[in-house]
This record gives sequence, structure tokens and C-alpha cells, in this order.
Amino acid sequence: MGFKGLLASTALLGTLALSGAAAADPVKVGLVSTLSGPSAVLGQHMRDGFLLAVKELNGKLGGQPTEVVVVDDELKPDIAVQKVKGLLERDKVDFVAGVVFSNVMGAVAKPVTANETFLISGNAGPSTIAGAGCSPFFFSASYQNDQNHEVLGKYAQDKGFKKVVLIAPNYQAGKDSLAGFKRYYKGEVADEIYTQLGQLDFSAELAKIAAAKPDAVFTFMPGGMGVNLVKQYRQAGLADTTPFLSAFTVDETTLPATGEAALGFYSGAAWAPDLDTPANKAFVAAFEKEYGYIPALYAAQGYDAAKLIDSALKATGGKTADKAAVRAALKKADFSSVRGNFKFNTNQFPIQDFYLVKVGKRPDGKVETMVQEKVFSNYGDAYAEKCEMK
Amino acid sequence: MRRFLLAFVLFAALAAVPAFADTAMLTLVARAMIFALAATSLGFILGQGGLVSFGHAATMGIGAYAVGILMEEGGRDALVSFPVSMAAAGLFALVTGAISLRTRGVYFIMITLAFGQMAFFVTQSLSAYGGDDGLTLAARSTVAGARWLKDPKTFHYVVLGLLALTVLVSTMLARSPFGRVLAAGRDNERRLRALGVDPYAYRLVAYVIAGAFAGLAGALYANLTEFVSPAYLSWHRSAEFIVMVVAGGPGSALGPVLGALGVVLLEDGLAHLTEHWRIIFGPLLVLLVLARGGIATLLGGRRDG
Amino acid sequence: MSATLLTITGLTAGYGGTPALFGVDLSVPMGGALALVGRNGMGKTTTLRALMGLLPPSGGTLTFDGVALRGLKPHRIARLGLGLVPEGRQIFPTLTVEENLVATATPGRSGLPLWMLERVYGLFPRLAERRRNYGNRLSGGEQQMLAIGRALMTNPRLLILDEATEGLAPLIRAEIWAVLSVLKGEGLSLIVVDKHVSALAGVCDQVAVMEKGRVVHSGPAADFAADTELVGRFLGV
Amino acid sequence: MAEALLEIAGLAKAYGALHVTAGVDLAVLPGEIHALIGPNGAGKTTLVGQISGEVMPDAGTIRFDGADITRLPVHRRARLGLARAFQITSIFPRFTALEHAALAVMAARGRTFRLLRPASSDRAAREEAVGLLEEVGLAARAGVAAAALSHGEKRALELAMALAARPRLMLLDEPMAGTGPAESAAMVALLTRLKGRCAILLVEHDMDAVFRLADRISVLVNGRIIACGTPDAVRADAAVRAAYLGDGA
Amino acid sequence: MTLTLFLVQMLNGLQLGILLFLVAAGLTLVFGVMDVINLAHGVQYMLGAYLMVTATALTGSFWLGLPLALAAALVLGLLLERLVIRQLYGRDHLDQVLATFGIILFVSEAVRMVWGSAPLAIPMPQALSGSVRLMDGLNYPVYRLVLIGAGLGVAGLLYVLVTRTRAGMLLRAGATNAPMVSALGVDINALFARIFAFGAMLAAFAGAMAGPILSVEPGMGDNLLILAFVVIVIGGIGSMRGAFVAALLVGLIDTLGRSFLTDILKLVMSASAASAAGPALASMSVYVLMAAILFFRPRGLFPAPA
Repeated sequence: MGFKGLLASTALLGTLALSGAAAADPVKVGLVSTLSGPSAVLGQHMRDGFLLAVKELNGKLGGQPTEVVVVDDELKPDIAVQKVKGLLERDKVDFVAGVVFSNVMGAVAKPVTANETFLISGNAGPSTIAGAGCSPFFFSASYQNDQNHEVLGKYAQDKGFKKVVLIAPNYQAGKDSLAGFKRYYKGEVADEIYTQLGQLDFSAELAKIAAAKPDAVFTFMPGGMGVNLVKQYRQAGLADTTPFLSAFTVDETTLPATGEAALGFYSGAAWAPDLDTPANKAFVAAFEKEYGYIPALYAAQGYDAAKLIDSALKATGGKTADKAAVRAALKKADFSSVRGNFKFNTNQFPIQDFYLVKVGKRPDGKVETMVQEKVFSNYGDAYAEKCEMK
Repeated sequence: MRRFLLAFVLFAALAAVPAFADTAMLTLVARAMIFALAATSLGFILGQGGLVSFGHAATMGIGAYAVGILMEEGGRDALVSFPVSMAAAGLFALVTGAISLRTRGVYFIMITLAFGQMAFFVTQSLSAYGGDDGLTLAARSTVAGARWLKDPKTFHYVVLGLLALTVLVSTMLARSPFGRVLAAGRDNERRLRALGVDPYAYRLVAYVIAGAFAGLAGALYANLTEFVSPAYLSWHRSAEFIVMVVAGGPGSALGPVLGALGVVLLEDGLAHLTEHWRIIFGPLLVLLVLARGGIATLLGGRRDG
Repeated sequence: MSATLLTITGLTAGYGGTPALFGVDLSVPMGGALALVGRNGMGKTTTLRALMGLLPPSGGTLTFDGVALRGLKPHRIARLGLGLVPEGRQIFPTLTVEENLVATATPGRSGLPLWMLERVYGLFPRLAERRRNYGNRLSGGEQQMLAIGRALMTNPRLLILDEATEGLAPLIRAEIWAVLSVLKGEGLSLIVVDKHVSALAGVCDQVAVMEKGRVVHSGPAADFAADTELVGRFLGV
Repeated sequence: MAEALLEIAGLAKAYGALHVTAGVDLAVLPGEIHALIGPNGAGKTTLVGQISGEVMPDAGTIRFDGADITRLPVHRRARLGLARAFQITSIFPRFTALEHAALAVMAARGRTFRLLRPASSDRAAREEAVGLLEEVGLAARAGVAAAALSHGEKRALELAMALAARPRLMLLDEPMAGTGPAESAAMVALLTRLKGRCAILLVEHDMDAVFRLADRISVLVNGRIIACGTPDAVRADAAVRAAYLGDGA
Repeated sequence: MTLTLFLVQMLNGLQLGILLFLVAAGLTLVFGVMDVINLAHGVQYMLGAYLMVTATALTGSFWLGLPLALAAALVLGLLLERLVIRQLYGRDHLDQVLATFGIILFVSEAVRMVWGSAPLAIPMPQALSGSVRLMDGLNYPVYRLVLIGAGLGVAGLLYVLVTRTRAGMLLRAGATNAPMVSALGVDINALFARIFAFGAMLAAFAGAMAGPILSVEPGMGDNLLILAFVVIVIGGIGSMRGAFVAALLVGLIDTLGRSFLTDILKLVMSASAASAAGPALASMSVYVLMAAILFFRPRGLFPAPA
């Protein structure tokens, strides 16, 4: 037996033993977010929003000392499952919160809810979980994926646009997005363009749009792709002729990069930094003070997710063992959401208001999305009736 | 002999893991072992045949999708789905290998990447099976109707057993006349041809075998995560496999195993230390190269030596 | 010929731990020409590689015009004024004839007449005819001329030729020997590795015979060439 | 020359303006040792490459045992009985001489497509390999790693590997290059012993060995055969003397 | 599908091809001449863009920022060569893959720590912010035309450099026989260091020039690196001419595939099937192209001379 071989083997065992060490007592929340790779900025907003709420509550949720274990899902579903299992088995968390992307949610929802641990979504709201796949342990502090797209579809329909071009990345969320738009828009769809995920340059697509001469363009182009599309749309001169309707494309994660190129572009959301509620004013001010940048949707939802957990634990007196009690308390949604109107539907997704927002300039010169008009009031999603929970 | 003892100690250590590990730890180790299985199959063609496949994740992903799609269509049993996974991945390797093996060196690396990317985009467009969002498995596969794989410890031992089998097969292949021809083609193809042997068929068979075992790794991985996703086929994953194999030392049967275990466990350990773990892990890889040779070369000789 | 240009004493070197040279002693006077002979595999090329720094010596001293060569990188050694015409010619195949000549050319500091393109073309008119041809499209003789011209363009004080006439047609061989005589006449020092003893004796003053990594005989080249018994012992079958 | 084993007609190969072989005609009779000599750069290496199949000719034909093999790949020619010995052996530097020979035997007998049985368990191949090593005088060195063999021993091992195919024609490319006088003599003795077992096309610089071994000699200069005949005839040929033996080397 | 649209799309393809060429040129220099597989070339592209962000912010000018960013990239390239790459000459390709993969991880993470993970922007230079009307409703930014021009300029410069200058001769000579070059008195290590740094600067130039039209974000070099490898492999490793032709080919195939493949498929299959298959096929068109080319020409379009 070589000495080095022995050394390697014991070192391996040592690693295993060390990382297998057990943990302590207080309320534990696992926060799953995307913190590396090109989309990390979304996860950063969500994490910062969540942690801000915990900080404002003096590090306590429901009056209990709280430990937040932040994990990076790397936007890889298998890595996410791995890390979530760590949260459940090793850290023995009472709640899992967060999750930016639907494909990650698709992978982690089952292990979390099957473990009878509450999963509070800070963003992703796939239709399966809103519908037939709903779970008593799943709560959404955000929205159902289709809703923001429906806002734009409704707006385009109301506004009387006769002909639109739709453009989205060629993946499930992109297809769902266009389907959501078309649920309310009944005019002519001149072209549906699917682009490659992660595409950098849209000149070819912009040329097609210009050739089609639509009344408006609707797009779902998250992250850096959206930044590129917005800038190039402006550069191609289309911004002056054709309204740009979008979801998850122009928001406070991308506006620092697009800057004034996005001025006048539309989006649909349940929240904007200038939304006029007392809770929101306080939140945005505190967030900007703490982190030095303007919060996006994801930050607001992360913030609300923490507040939701806080409200439920207050109701149970800080106890987490009685799952039925916690669930009942969560369902009440007894907290003041930065979004104002907020209550849970039967599928435990929110019923809330949705707005058309438009990129504008603040008095201090920074750009942000601003509420333009309310498109839906007390709006629930289309999948709730497929959910068998009552 | 020394290598045999090293293998014994390594597998004994892995066999002892369930005695003290929690489920999360078991999941981590199972993932490491499944990657080790895939890395071993890549290590075989890379070390023995000099064939650097940059599309290995695709064969593994196809194996995973075979399990996922079968389950969606009602085929739950591992006795059916695992062989189908291996066959599907092997078939993919056969078709793409037959074309790729016309090229050499970096051209081979890139053409295998091309086929890997094609498979990736195909899975991404499989709308019926979740497309880019991936496909959640209803449950883990049954074995002859029994729900063995559901238990993390049983699953651990199944993976461990299949990993041991893979290492054994790879070692036997390396020592067989077949393996020698493969290695001869790697070191001196001209001389081999003059002996009357065209290495093409040998390479293709090796490529298919490696693909089939990667498919097996994929089948296991689908069961571990109870989820399949196009991300399993991405070129990033293929690059990770190459890193594991090269870090561990492609020349020996245990090198890729050590490389995979080392990379997965180290990544996990560093990630617990800091969110910016890559800033440590990157230079470690550079140092590993500068310090010459992989872990296994430090520990013992090369397989064909 | 009093001053010594190159002195090698006790040179040892080897490949991968296997020694190939066991204490080689050589010297070339200023303006002198040394013939280095011996059978295949006796260490002639290895000696030249060690001299040029292409193979790090494991022991001994090498002094060129008062500068110790050991530990210097090949390009530093070459810049001191050592011009190599390597075994197998090693023409750059993707460069044209003219580019081969120009690419590594250095202006002369040797005190000897300056080598420029025109002068090389004057020496080897065949090269001028083929100046636009790529290196891998030349015949063996042309390649050999190019290799010599390329080394001359670095304006060396010592020209080292390793098997520069091997495998060439007799006429071309004769042309190369004639060129070497001219070069020597101009005061250029030479080390010539070759098998053609009588031709060597026409150009070189001294001879050193290598056997199994050592110099086993040295003396005036003409005397050696005339001694058939010696030639037979060291070079014959 | 109807009964020639190897028959080459009008073989040519050019790289750009450089005509390496320019219409080579050559015939090797069964069982003879046929030496091919010529100065470096005369085109010997290219010709050997063309015969073995590594270099495809621009024009001309190669017939082996009556069959046209001009376009056959290397391994197919090897299977027909055209074996080639290289200048340097060691497919695996750490494999022993015996293992090298055994691989050659297994390759020749088509027993290499065995996936899971250790190569060392093929008894028949092993015995045959031992016999081959005895034949070339390497029996005592069977267990030595190929990299540790002396230069001459490596050449002998090359011969053993070539013989494993039971060839009808062996292409020997400079077997004496870089060997000492004793090793040279041993190689000459070995080749003398092999005489008659198969035809040998011997490419060699060592004139002494060539004139001692060869039944016939062909002289290649500037891509053409300028003379072909018995050693005495070639020695007496004026053109050969002028072109090749000129300088009294 | 009008002729105008087709021509506009050709122009778009040309522009993508030019961008690819700028990245691939450095890669093929380093690979072809030094025989080093440098996976870190993609992060050098990214670094160029980030350096440009800082340089334009510091100087307040695109034109002052560009040379500053390029100089910084050059220095970082020299540093990287001295610290790591120099140790990799003559090593196994896989060692190079492993080490440069480590560099990718390090640089990407360092960039994220320094500049944050949010996408950033480089303001477009005022003088080039205009546009040309190419077809009804579509303006083509002058900047993109300048980018095409700059790329063609660099290609021309490289051509002259490689074929006409002594540095280019040494580069070609070093690619085939480095020891001989050094035995003729040229410091081959210094030559290699300069080539590497120059390659790094070319990549940085591509990143800096792409900044005003693309977002500057972590990981922006990953996919481009793979495409650049596709380009040099299609072109034939070490061939600058091959890299140029292949870059334009890849740019055109990719752009035309994205633009017209779905419409073409609609001619032969149902609209829904076409819109499902079209984008997927368009995404893989570049890879299909590479596989096809390597099938018929296993060493690329312009294989290096033997």
C-alpha cells in the first residue's frame, strides 16, 4: 500500500465527514437563487430583497432568530437539486424560498414539497405547479408565468393594434410567453420569431420586423439578451416607429445597461419602483440606501417572500412543527405587500393587480420603469381551476 | 499491486459512506460517483485511444432522456429503461463516431462538439418532453417492479456497484488485445497499419462502448435528480468531464474516478466557503497542471506502462 | 592562426539521462576550419547541438571569443556569431526562398564582409532563380544552398555545417565544397561535419575524429586523409 | 518477368515542381534480396512509402503477386503479405519485446478483436512470439522493455514483428543505419539466414552490407532507376559510379 | 422575402462574421504558431469589453478609451503569458485545456467581483451614432458599418503582417520549426510572448468594439469562444486565410438560417411544424456546417501545408 494512496483515501473520508457535520436550532430558511453566470443579476436582486426584509426585522422572522442559508443554483437544474437536498437534509431548513428560473423550479419543487417543507417562490411560477401539479406546500410570492405576458396582450388588444410581431427565445418559457400574449390579443400576428437562447445579435430579426411593418412588437427577452435587443432596436430606428411591448425585458436589472435606449419602452408587471403604496416607498428607499441600486421586480418579490414567512410565523408564535397551522397562516397572506393588493388564490398563487409600465427618467436622472395604467385588477391566473386544492 | 490496493481502499471508503452520511451527503457522493462513471468511460477512449471527445455529455444526456421519456410513456422499470439508455447512447455514439473518427486531434474534438451541440438543440426543442424546462420524473425507476432505488442507501450501493463494474470493464478492455491495438493506434498509428490493422473499427467500437457507459451514467443521473434537462447535454458539462479526466490522469483506470470525485467534492467544499469559489478553484487547476501530471500519475504508473 | 575562437573542454551531455558525450575537447582558431568526422551515432550532431544550446550540456566548458556559452539560450549563442547549417537542412517550408534568407538575418558585427541578399544570390545563383518558391518545393541541393545562405545571412564568425553534402549529386557537392573554400579564404571560421575525407582535407586545417562520445584522434586534416589505415579504422566498415 | 512478386511500373510522385519519383520501374522476384540504393534525396523514402501504401502515386501501377495494389490502403497490403520493418520500434515503450512480438502475431492472425480477455492469456500467440524472438536472436531479451533495448536489438525486434505476418515480401528501410560494426555484422548474418524465406526489398546506405547480401541491386537517382542488376554488374556500371560512388566514399 | 431583405441579412451575416474573425484570428495565431490551445481566449474578449467600459468611463471618450483598453489588454496578455502560458509550450494539449480552463474560471469570477454581475454598457461614440436607411423602416447604424470596416481593416493588416513583414515570416517559421528559429539567433520566447499578447489584444479589440452594440456581461465570451473554435477548425488550423473565410461563412450561415430557415420549411411542412423545427435547425446550422465540412475535408478548408 502506497503511503500517498492511503493519504488520498483518508483525505477523501475526511472531506465527507467534515461536510456532513450537523447544524444548530433557530428558524432556518434556504434561499435558492441564481448567483453565477450571465443571469446572476436577477438572483442578486432577489437575494438582496429577501435579506433586506430579514435585516429590517432585526434578523428575525416571526420574532424568532433566523438563519438564512443562501445557495447558488448556478442555473443548472441538477446542481439546484443537489443543493436543495443539502438544505433539506443537512441544514434541515423550515422554508425554502427564492428560485428565479422555471427550469430550476421544475427540478426542485418536487423534492422540497415531497419533503413537506414549504417552498415560497420568489419568482418562478410555472403553469404545472399553478395547475394540476399544485401542492399545499408551494406558495408563490410572485405571479404565474403567463400573467405578465397577458398584460401586454390585453393592452395590445385594447389599444387596437392590428398587426404585431412576436419575438422570444426558442425555449419553453419563450413559447409560453407568446401563448400568454395571444390569450388576450386577437389581432393579426404577422410573424412569430424564435431566437436562440443566449443570442447576442438581433440584426437579422430586426430586419425581419422592419420588413413586416407591424403596429407593435411584443417580446420576452430576459437578461443580457434583452439588453442587446433593446439597444439594437433603438439603433435600428424601430423605437421611433413601432411600440416595444415586453415582459421581463426592460426592468431594473437591465436598465443600467440599456440606459436611455429603453426610454418609452413598455413592460407589464405587478410592481414597479414608483408604485404608490406606503410599504413600497419605504422598501425602495431602504433598498437603494442599503445596496446603492434601484430594486427590480425580483427584489420586491424576494422582499415580500420574507415578509410572508414572517407573517405566518407570527401567527404560529414562531412554531414550525405544525405544518397545517403554518400553511393556514401562510394562506392568509397577512402582511403588507409592497404591491398593495395581495391575496392567495386556491392554488396558492397571488391574486393581485397588474400594470402597464413604461421606462421613464426619474428626477435624479436615473431610468426606471413607471406605472402607466392598471390593466388587470385582482387578477388570478388561468390555471387555478385545474388545481384540486380548495 | 499498489494500484489494486488503492482501488480497494477507495471503493471501501465509498462503501462506508452510508454508515455516517446524511441523505444530502449521499446525494452529493452519488453525483460524484455518477460523474466518475461517465468520466471513466471518457477516460477509456481518451487515455487508451487518444480520442478526446468534446461531446461526452451528450451521450450521457441521451441516456438520461431515454429514462425520462420512457417513464413519461409508462416504462418505469430500470431493467428495461437502463438497457434502452445504454443502447440509445451507444447508437448515437455509433452514428456520430463513424463520421467523427475520420478526423484527428483537434478536428476530432470539434466535430464531437458539433454532434453534442446538435443533440443539445434537439432536446431543447422536445416540447412534448418539457423542452428547455426539462422533464420531471414521476418517481425513480423500479427494479423488477420493486422500488429499491427510492432508498438513498440502496441507490448509493447500486451506483457504487455500477461504478466498480465500469472501472473493471475499462481495466479489462485496456489489457485485452483490443485495448492494446487501441493504444498502439494512439502511440504509433503508422506502425499499427503496417502490421495489417486498421484502427478505425477498434476506435469505433471503443467509442460506442464509452457512449453506452455514459448512457448508463445518464440513466443513473436521471434517477438521482428525478429530472432531466437539456443542460445535461451542454458543452460546459462535456468540458467538465474532460477536466475531470485530465485532472485525475487519463492514463490509468482510477485516474478519472479520482478526478471526478476530487472535482465534485472540492467544488462543493469550496462553494461552502465562499460564493466566489471559482477564484480559488481556477488557480488550483492551473497549479495542478504546472505541478505536472494528474493525481493518479503522482500516485502510480500509467495503465499501459 | 594564434588566437582561439572556440574552445570546448570536457563537454558532457545526454538525452533523458542517457549520456551521449563523455568529455569532448575541441578548439577552432580564429579563421580556422575544423573537420569533425566519425561514424553515424558517435556524437557529432550531439556535440553541435550542445554547442548551440539546443541541448543543455551536463558538464564541461564552452568558450566562444572569451564568452562562456553554457547556460545561454540558443538565440544568445547564435547572436554571438555562430551560424548553424543543421543536419537535414531544416528549411522553413512555408516561407519562400527569399523569406527564408531574410527572416532571421542579422546585420554583421563580425568584421568580415557583410552578407546581404545580393551576395548570397551571387554565391548561389540557383537560389536567385527560385526566390519566390516555397521552401518545401526545392530540390535537395537547392535546400542545402538555402540552408547555407540562411546561416550566412546571420553574418556569423563561425559557420557550422552538419552533413551539408549528404545525399547530393556530385556536381552540387563540388559546388558546395568550392563555396566553403571561398568562405574560408575570406576569413570565416568553419566546423564541417562530413564523410568525404578528401574533400574535407581540401577545406579544413584540422580534423577531430569522434567515437562513442569522445574525440579519439585529432591532427592536421591533410595527414589524416592521407593515412588510409586511420581512415579505415575510424570511418570504414 | 512474369513471375515477379512485386512489379512496379512508371511510378511517379511530385510535390509541386519537385519530382520525387519520376517513372520508377522495378521488379522483385520471389525469394530474392533486392537492394535499393541511391543518394539521400534520390526518392527512396517516397518510393518505400508508395510501395507500402502511405504515399499515393500520381501515376504508375504497383502489382503484388499479380494483383493491382496501387490504391490499396496500408493495412490491406500488409494482410496480403507485404510486411514493413521501420527504423525505430516501440509502439509502447514500456511493453516488453515479447509483448511487441505477441501483438504482431495477434494482429497477423486476426486475433485482436477480443475485448475482455487479457492479451497475455493468448498462449498460442505467445509461443509463436517466443519463436520469432529466437529467430532474430532476441530470446534472451524477451522480458526487457522495448525502450531499454539497444539500437541493434530494436532493429531485430522490428524484423521479428515484420516476420510475424509470415510475409512474402519484406520492406526493410535502412536496417543498418546507426548501428555499430558488430551490430551491423549481426544484422547481415540474420538477413543471410532469412534468405529464401521471403523476398526482401532492402533500402540501405551501407554499401558493404548491400554488396554482401543482395542478389540484385537497383540504383535510384533523381527519382529514376538508372541501373539494375547483379552486384558485380552494378559496381561496373559507369553511370552508377559517376552518380553515386563518385567521391570514393 | 424580398431581395432587399436578403441583402440586408447578408450584411448582417457579414458583420457577425467579421466579429467572429477578430476573435478567431488571435486564437488561430496562438494555436497555429505556438501550438497552444488557449480556452482563455474567450475571457480575453470579455476582458476587452470590461476594460473598455472602465476606460471610456475614465476618459469620457470612446476614442481615448479604446487605445487605453487595448494597452491594458496587451499588458494583461503579456502577464498571463509570463505567469502561465509560457509553462505550457510543448505540453500535452490536454494540459493546456485544463490550465486555460482554470484561467477562465478565475478571470470570469474576478470580473464579476470587480464589475458586478449586472450587464453593463459602453456608450456609442457620438460621431458614429447616426444610421443609414437601408430599407423601409429599418436603419442600419453607422457604427455597425464602421465595425465591418474596422474588421476588414484588421484582416488586411493581418494579411500584410503575416505575408509581408519580417515578424510575419518569423511567425510562420516559428510555427513549423521553433528550435531552428532560435538557433538562428531569434529569441523565440519573446516572439511567442508578443504573439500571445497580440492575440489577446485582438480579442480585446473585438470585445471593445462589440460593447456599444452588445451588452457587456460575465460569460459573454463563452459561446463566442466555441464559435471561434468552430471557425478556426472549419478554416483549417493555423490558416489566417481559412479563419477569415470560415468566419464569414459561419456568420452568413447563422444569420441566413435564423432569418429564412423557418420560412423555407413552411414551404414543405405545416406552419406549426416549421416554427418548431426551424429555430432548432437554425441554432445547429453552424454545427451541421462544421460536421459536413470536416466529413469531406477532415483538416478544414485550408489545411496547413505538410
